[in-house]
Amino acid sequence: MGEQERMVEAILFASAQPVSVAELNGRMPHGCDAAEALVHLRKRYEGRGVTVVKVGDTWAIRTAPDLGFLMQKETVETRKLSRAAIETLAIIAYHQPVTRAEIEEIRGVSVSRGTVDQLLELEWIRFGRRKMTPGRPVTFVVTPSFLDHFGLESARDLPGLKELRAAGLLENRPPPGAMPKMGEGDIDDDEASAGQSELFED
Amino acid sequence: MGEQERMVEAILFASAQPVSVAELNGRMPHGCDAAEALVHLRKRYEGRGVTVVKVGDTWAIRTAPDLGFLMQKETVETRKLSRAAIETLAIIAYHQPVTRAEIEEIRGVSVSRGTVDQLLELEWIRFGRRKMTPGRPVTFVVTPSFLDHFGLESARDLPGLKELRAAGLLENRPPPGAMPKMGEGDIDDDEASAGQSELFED
Amino acid sequence: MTTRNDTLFDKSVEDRLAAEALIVDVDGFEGPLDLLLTLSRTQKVDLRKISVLELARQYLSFVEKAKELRIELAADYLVMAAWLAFLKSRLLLPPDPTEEGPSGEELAAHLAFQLERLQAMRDVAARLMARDRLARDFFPRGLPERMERVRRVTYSATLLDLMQGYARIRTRDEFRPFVMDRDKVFTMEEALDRMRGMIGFAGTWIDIASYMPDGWAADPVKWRSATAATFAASLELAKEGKVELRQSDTFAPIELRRREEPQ
Repeated sequence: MGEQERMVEAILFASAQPVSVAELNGRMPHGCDAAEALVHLRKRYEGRGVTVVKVGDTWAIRTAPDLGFLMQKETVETRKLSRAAIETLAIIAYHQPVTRAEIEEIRGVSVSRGTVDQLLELEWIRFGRRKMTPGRPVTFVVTPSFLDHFGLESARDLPGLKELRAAGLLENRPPPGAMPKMGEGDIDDDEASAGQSELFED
Repeated sequence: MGEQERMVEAILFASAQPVSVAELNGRMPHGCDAAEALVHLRKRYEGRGVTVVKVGDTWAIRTAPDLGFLMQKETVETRKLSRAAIETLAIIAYHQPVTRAEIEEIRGVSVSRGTVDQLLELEWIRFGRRKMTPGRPVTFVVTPSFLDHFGLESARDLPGLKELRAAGLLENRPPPGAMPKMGEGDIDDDEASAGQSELFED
Repeated sequence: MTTRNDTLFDKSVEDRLAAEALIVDVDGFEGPLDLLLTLSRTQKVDLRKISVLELARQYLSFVEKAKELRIELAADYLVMAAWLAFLKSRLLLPPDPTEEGPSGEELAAHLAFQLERLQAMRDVAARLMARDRLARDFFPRGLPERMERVRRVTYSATLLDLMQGYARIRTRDEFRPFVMDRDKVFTMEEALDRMRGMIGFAGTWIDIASYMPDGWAADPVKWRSATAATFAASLELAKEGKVELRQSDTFAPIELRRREEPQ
């Protein structure tokens, strides 16, 4: 390997910026021909892990394009689905095919575009047929991959409200009767528990 | 040129820091053998403008030292080290793992906090294991950064190490009887040399 | 020994200057060992063959001269001087077999070892610093490529999450916002309103219990609240100067009468 090629190689390697031929010549001893050395160097790096590339009027050493994957590190992060997304998904699963307006009516709040997009992206919901109502709104339905993920044969297998309650899934809300009351200390025990059990009845 | 050699080449070129074989293997596709590719790559870069160097357990590409004159622009002005810092560094490198008391015994003066701090800040030394002597004093050892900075493959390649050892100058010779205490010389000989050989061996 | 003495007394001008420079330059020496090493170099011999006796003599004369020049010497210089004086005596006197401890030769050998080791460390330190160094003689990659972190996020939700979410929505109507239950509370304002309309007729003493709202006496909770409110309202009216209050005895009924407007 020629001495001039070595020099160009070292400069291109160590420089923080791509280097022009003029600068190469300026840094190399008098009488050197950086342009020629570059031609040789470029050829030497052909097909290698790194290549000598021209960037505008300047030169640099870069990773070979096909090895870009080595410079990436994939990290997988698992996040819990947001409450809004879960509720939206649940409504679609229980009420499909359902329009956005219907989802909003059931949830009592508007459904953000991001939430629907996220569920679409996860491929847990898809667009269903348009409703035959004025404006012909689009509907949403759950997908086979939704059923797959949640281990369901069909959306009809989702437990109903009564079953949810029987399974104790509704117990963790604060019953209204448990609110602190003025003069609570005076209420005798029987009365309090009577009021409570009433609330827990179907 | 083998595909694995290309990959190692690309990764080493892309990093300013030395890269371990484990990391190379981790970044390359499953089943690759970075260690073998490194052997070939190192040979390929012999006599070139940049070379493949071993730094402790890691590998890096560095410009050839004889081309340093081309790099005025890249040269980083390092703070001049004091005589005390230089001597302390040398003592740590040649006697590691070494306690502060041992350094003081060798230099005949107390080691100022600033000197050790400066070397720690440069990341040329770090704390090693505590010595199994009374008080369990901390020890100092040199770091991979130290090796990288001084172009050493390992601490075994320190200049003059063999001669010093042959001359018995790296021994921890306890002072006979009542020497004035310039630091404490009461280190267990076996322990000290055992610790040392451990660091200097493969 | 004699030859060394001779060299010491036949010192050239240059050596003499150097010796004086040593004295003035105490601060420049990093401790007694450093000074000893410098002195031993002036003997221009291999450190392993150094005459410790001669070295001790030079050191002691240095300390003496420093004293004459009233140069402040650090304590460790003086400790070293004392120790060297002791060493010198041991080296000069024939060994006393009854005396314990290391011989003068052993002590001298160790000092020579210390000096040689310090010199060796200085030599290798210089060699180390003279090596090709990173970012000065050889260089790392100037344009390192960052490892790109590609983050892939997967979302997880369980059937339980889904069902709980649905249950939450469907049972929302059963919830009601938190409000104070006030139906069993009779406020002082209510009592005041009620009483203001009635005191105009209270020309004679009347038990304030008769001002209690209708229908509040049956429920003990309501009764307690209404009593408290009525009593507080009575006090308020008394404060305003609208009524007078009296109580004949502890726990006796509290009576109220309209106060005549001051003439």
